[in-house]
Amino acid sequence: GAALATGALPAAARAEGDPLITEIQDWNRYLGEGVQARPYGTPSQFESHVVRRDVEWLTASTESSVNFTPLHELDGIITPNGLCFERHHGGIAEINPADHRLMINGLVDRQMVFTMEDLMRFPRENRVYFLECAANSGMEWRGAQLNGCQYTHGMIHCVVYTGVPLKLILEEAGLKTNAKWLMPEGADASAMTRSVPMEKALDDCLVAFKMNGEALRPEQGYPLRLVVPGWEGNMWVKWLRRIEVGDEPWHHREETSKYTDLLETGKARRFTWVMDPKSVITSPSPQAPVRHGKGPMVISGVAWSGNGRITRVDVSIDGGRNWQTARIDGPSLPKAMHRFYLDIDWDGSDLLLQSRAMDENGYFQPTKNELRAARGENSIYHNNSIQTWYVQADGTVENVEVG
Amino acid sequence: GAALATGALPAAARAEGDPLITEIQDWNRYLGEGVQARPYGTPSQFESHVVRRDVEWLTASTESSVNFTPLHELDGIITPNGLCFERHHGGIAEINPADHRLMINGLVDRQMVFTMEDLMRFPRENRVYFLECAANSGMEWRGAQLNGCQYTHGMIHCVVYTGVPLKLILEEAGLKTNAKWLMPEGADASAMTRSVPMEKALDDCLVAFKMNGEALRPEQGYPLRLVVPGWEGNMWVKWLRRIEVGDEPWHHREETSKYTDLLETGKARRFTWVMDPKSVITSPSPQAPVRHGKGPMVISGVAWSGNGRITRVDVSIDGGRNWQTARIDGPSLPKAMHRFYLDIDWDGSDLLLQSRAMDENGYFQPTKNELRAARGENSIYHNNSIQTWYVQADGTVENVEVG
Amino acid sequence: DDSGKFGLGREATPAEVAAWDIDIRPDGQGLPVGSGNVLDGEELYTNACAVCHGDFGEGVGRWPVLAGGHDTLTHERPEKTIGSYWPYLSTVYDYVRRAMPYGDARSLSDDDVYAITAYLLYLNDIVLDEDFVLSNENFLEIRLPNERNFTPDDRDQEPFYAAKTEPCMTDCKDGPVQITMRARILDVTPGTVDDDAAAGVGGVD
Amino acid sequence: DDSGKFGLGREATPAEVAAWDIDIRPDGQGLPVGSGNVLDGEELYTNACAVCHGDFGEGVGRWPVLAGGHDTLTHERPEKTIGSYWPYLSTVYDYVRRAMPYGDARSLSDDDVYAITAYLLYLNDIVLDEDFVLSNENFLEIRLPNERNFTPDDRDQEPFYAAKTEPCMTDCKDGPVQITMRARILDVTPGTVDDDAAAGVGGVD
Ligand code: HEC
Ligand code: HEC
Ligand SMILES: [Ca+2]
Ligand SMILES: [Ca+2]
Ligand SMILES: [Ca+2]
Ligand SMILES: [Ca+2]
Ligand SMILES: [Ca+2]
Ligand SMILES: [Ca+2]
Ligand SMILES: [Co+2]
Ligand SMILES: [Co+2]
Repeated sequence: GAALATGALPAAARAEGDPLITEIQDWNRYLGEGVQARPYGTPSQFESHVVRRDVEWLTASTESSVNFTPLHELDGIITPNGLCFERHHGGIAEINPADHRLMINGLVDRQMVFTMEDLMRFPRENRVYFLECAANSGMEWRGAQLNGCQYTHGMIHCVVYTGVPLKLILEEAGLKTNAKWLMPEGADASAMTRSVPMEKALDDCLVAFKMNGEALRPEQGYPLRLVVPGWEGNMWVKWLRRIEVGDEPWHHREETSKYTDLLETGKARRFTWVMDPKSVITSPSPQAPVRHGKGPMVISGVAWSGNGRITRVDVSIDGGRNWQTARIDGPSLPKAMHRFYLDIDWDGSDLLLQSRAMDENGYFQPTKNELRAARGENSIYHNNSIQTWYVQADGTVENVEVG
Repeated sequence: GAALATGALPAAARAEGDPLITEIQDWNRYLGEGVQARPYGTPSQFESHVVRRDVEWLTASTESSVNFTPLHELDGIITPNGLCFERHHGGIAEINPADHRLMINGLVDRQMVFTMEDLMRFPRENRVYFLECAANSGMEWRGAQLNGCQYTHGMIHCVVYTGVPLKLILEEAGLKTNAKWLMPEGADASAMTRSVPMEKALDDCLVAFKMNGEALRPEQGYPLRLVVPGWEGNMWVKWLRRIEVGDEPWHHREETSKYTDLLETGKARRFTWVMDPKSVITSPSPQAPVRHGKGPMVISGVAWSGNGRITRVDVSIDGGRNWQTARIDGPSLPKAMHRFYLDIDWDGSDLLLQSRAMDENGYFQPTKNELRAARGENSIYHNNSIQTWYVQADGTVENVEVG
Repeated sequence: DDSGKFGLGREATPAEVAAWDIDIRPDGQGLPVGSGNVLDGEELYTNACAVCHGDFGEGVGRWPVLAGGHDTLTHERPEKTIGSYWPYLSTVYDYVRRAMPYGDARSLSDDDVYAITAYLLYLNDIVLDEDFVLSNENFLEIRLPNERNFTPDDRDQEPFYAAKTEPCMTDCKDGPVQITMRARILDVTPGTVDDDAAAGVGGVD
Repeated sequence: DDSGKFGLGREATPAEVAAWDIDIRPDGQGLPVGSGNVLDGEELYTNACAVCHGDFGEGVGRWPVLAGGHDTLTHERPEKTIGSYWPYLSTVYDYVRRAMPYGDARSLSDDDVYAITAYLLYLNDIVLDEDFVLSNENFLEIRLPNERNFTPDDRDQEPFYAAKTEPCMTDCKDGPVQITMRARILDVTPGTVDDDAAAGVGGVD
């Protein structure tokens, strides 16, 4: 939130009271702006610090770069569209929906072209899904590096998608019997491609045109994006213009040079699609320090898993020695973000905060060292280990690792 | 959506193909804007028609007026914050959260003042609720008047709220045994007040500070609003600064002069709080005509009830003679919007589209004439009768009434 | 009873409660000590209110009407004013004090509000004496004519709700359905008609 | 098989499919007829690529490195290049054709891409002959050295996932937990450090 006053009154004023109460304020007296001053509304001027932020040193150019969702400023499970992190490989394609086409080619009975209007005539679904970049927390493999969950965990968002089940579109073209893989392709300057196994495509993928009720944002692939629930964000091809059907995967750049997970042995895993269970405490966190003293403290965070629902989140305040099961609040939907809370009475001493998510597959988050023991430090992707925040008595919070 | 091309090719081009495909487009070749060009993102330039709109003749000044959610452009159950309809009585109060206070006074053990920071230390909840103005569809009592569901039904939105259960705040002040009513009050220039019975306050009311994950918007009461699930929107006091606890209702202007329902007899109902089951087809609708010819057509709309969940929505294409049960898609949550679809194969003939919602209380929407028979035409509020859209062969859609 | 469960917030000072506790109830709770008469009210009203609400409370343009409308509640266009519709005088005092004059709320003294309220009673033919003085002492003696016409919410008794039957699904009407009214005839949709031409055909209140 | 269930969309023309069907697979599917040699590739590369990727594929500043890095995959800072890491040559052709040069994608002819690909093989010491000509005919003969080092996803075999036991809740560590590393020591958080000073400490790829 914006800077918050403590409400403690200077002694002299105490008898009379807080002038913000005893004196009539302008907003209580004079008219504010009327309706239609803001046909499409934006946040309060006092929330101007709540923005996506990048880390300039990460990339050579902003057109192939990333910025991060300000998780520490958000609550609940829905990410507002304006704050969904961006990851582009050739900048934001600005496409008039009237000029957009979706082609289905390859191992189909009929190679086809659909306009946006054609797609709006198929039956639709609405689903809440998280989208996490496989490189989220990638900068933390070698140790605590960035002070803020926006930077360590902010390559994630969670919105409601409206779209057509990919299955229906594929069936409209007619799949050949040897159709086993798909290659979605973007219309942007990187012409992004990935290989998707047919089983996933026919299971729960959507060809989406809306997020959180309104049209997709340009940064998120307007007018059309592939939704690949629970799987790494790079596969959710934006500005989707073509889907080729084939019998083998393509092994394209984003599934060889990138998005393969190098192990300590020098071998690398490929096609590591699922995003495993993960969580992070969003408040307190380095960008959301504790501004109040001891007493009631809301510990809050988000958890998610590509395997389905989150069944439990445990929170530790002593660096993982003892755990308490947190309260999951709000809708609990498969492959969606979950919001958890632990309400504590803070005694003012140092805390080592951790959260540990479990999913309906029975998987739970490993510690950082467990993950390193299994994979080394060069994997870049799929770092879903337990994060530690060090809360000091003065309320400052730091990204640390513990033994 | 924005104007959509049909994708039909002129005969000459057919052999070669659509130049939008056969020629390399700029967005496929040159870099677009990079990350951080839009720290807080906004919709595509091609969606600039998707805005709240007002009806100027309704009110004498924009500061005490209303505008309407563009329902016909939205899908799913969540309204984006920038498109939530506005209703102000003294314009938009712009309040720095550091300057905001919540006072609890009256029949409590301790009259208290809370800062925003104090409130952020209480346990929180996240809930999806619709908010409908009791005057929604009020212009239609005497007959079909406005051509567009934005105008006839757009005084509604549905978002996820994050807030503190009002019960916890009241308990913190300590309720006296004769505490039976509450009076929430706004900090804006109208100092809005309503009377709320204690039973509701202790049941499911929230003191909310976030909507759809981010801070409330100024138009929606930033930094604090009362959430009164399923009850008329006017009670959801924005810019909430005080709650007085009493033993009797206040009968203030917004529950006497306004928000009382005048019947044909000259008597008027008061304290008609619950918003009864209601629905509207958002597409096709007058602002969303059918641009394609016969064949597959997605009929879609929203339904909601202050009594709880929507259990069923029936759709008629022949003006209410025959009905088919529509598919409810997306989360079905109590006192939240529900999205429904009926996918038909349009034969190109005229349609008289209607939708009829049922809730878990067993209530369903009356026809316009049933409602008039019970109440007359002067009630202004609580018009939840069945809406008819007349779809003609050319795809135009009109607001009509049927016999 | 020293502090709540969480110990959050602080006690309000008496001056703070006094500053914000401005609401009035029908039983007189909240009425400040003070008074004002019709003639002072007329002057205040003429200066601060008449520009919008009209010299006689008749409303200028689309601004609210405050007086008149007696016996119109069963008419096709009922006029709901303080005199014709409002159940309690306390609401007038409370509302004017908290929200009027529009654009300069909280600018009137308590006595000013008594005087204006007295004048609004006079404009509504509820007091007929120009010398009438309204005060916290005689306030509860004034009853508005429409008070008894407000009833509790009994929507659950309306036939379509009371029935709780399954609605008809098939052949619910005899023969094809006829259109009885079209919005296009009286089209007041923004963008299709001049706003002023449309004024007055309906309203949200 | 005349049309799908909904009858939506239309058949793509051959020209349309040809225009967009530009992808290449490791088995050669999609490779256009054509060829190019190392020397032509060098010229094209020097003009269109070297400004970012360096004369020898070593990468300028933070732009990607394309060559070198042999045997670094087990090092603390592995250098993942076409030669050291990529499994298939088809990926080079496909990616350069669809996305490079960055900022002017789709500007190269098929033969240009063959020539540049040949030159990238040369920069990576995979072909040593300056006169080497790469074409759709010999393309599949070239295998990249790291091809065999890619394995399927077997995360489910990792101990913490394979176990599927309930995690420890109480006294999970002996004695108070010690901090072993602090982000503040190497603080590269935006706003706390100069971006250039931080460059290279980590990355999203
Ligand atoms: C600039 C225009 C303007 C002026 C001046 C003004 N009012 Fe109003 N008045 C309004 C508007 C607009 C409303 C309705 C506000 C809303 O939406 O809640 C209103 C509402 C009222 C109402 C309630 C009407 C009803 O039917 O519910 C009363 C009573 C009232 N005004 C009295 C006064 C008095 C007394 C004054 C002077 C002290 C005054 N007004 C000055 C514009 C004005
Ligand atoms: C203006 C800078 C620039 C120029 C010029 C340029 N590139 Fe690139 N190149 C990039 C960037 C940036 C990326 C990474 C893009 C991304 O995020 O996907 C890249 C990626 C690549 C890759 C993949 C690297 C990897 O490790 O995955 C190859 C291969 C490549 N370029 C080849 C070329 C060739 C060949 C040319 C000339 C025809 C060229 N590039 C011109 C900036 C450039
Ligand atoms: Ca009071
Ligand atoms: Ca008028
Ligand atoms: Ca207008
Ligand atoms: Ca192909
Ligand atoms: Ca470099
Ligand atoms: Ca910077
Ligand atoms: Co992966
Ligand atoms: Co009501």
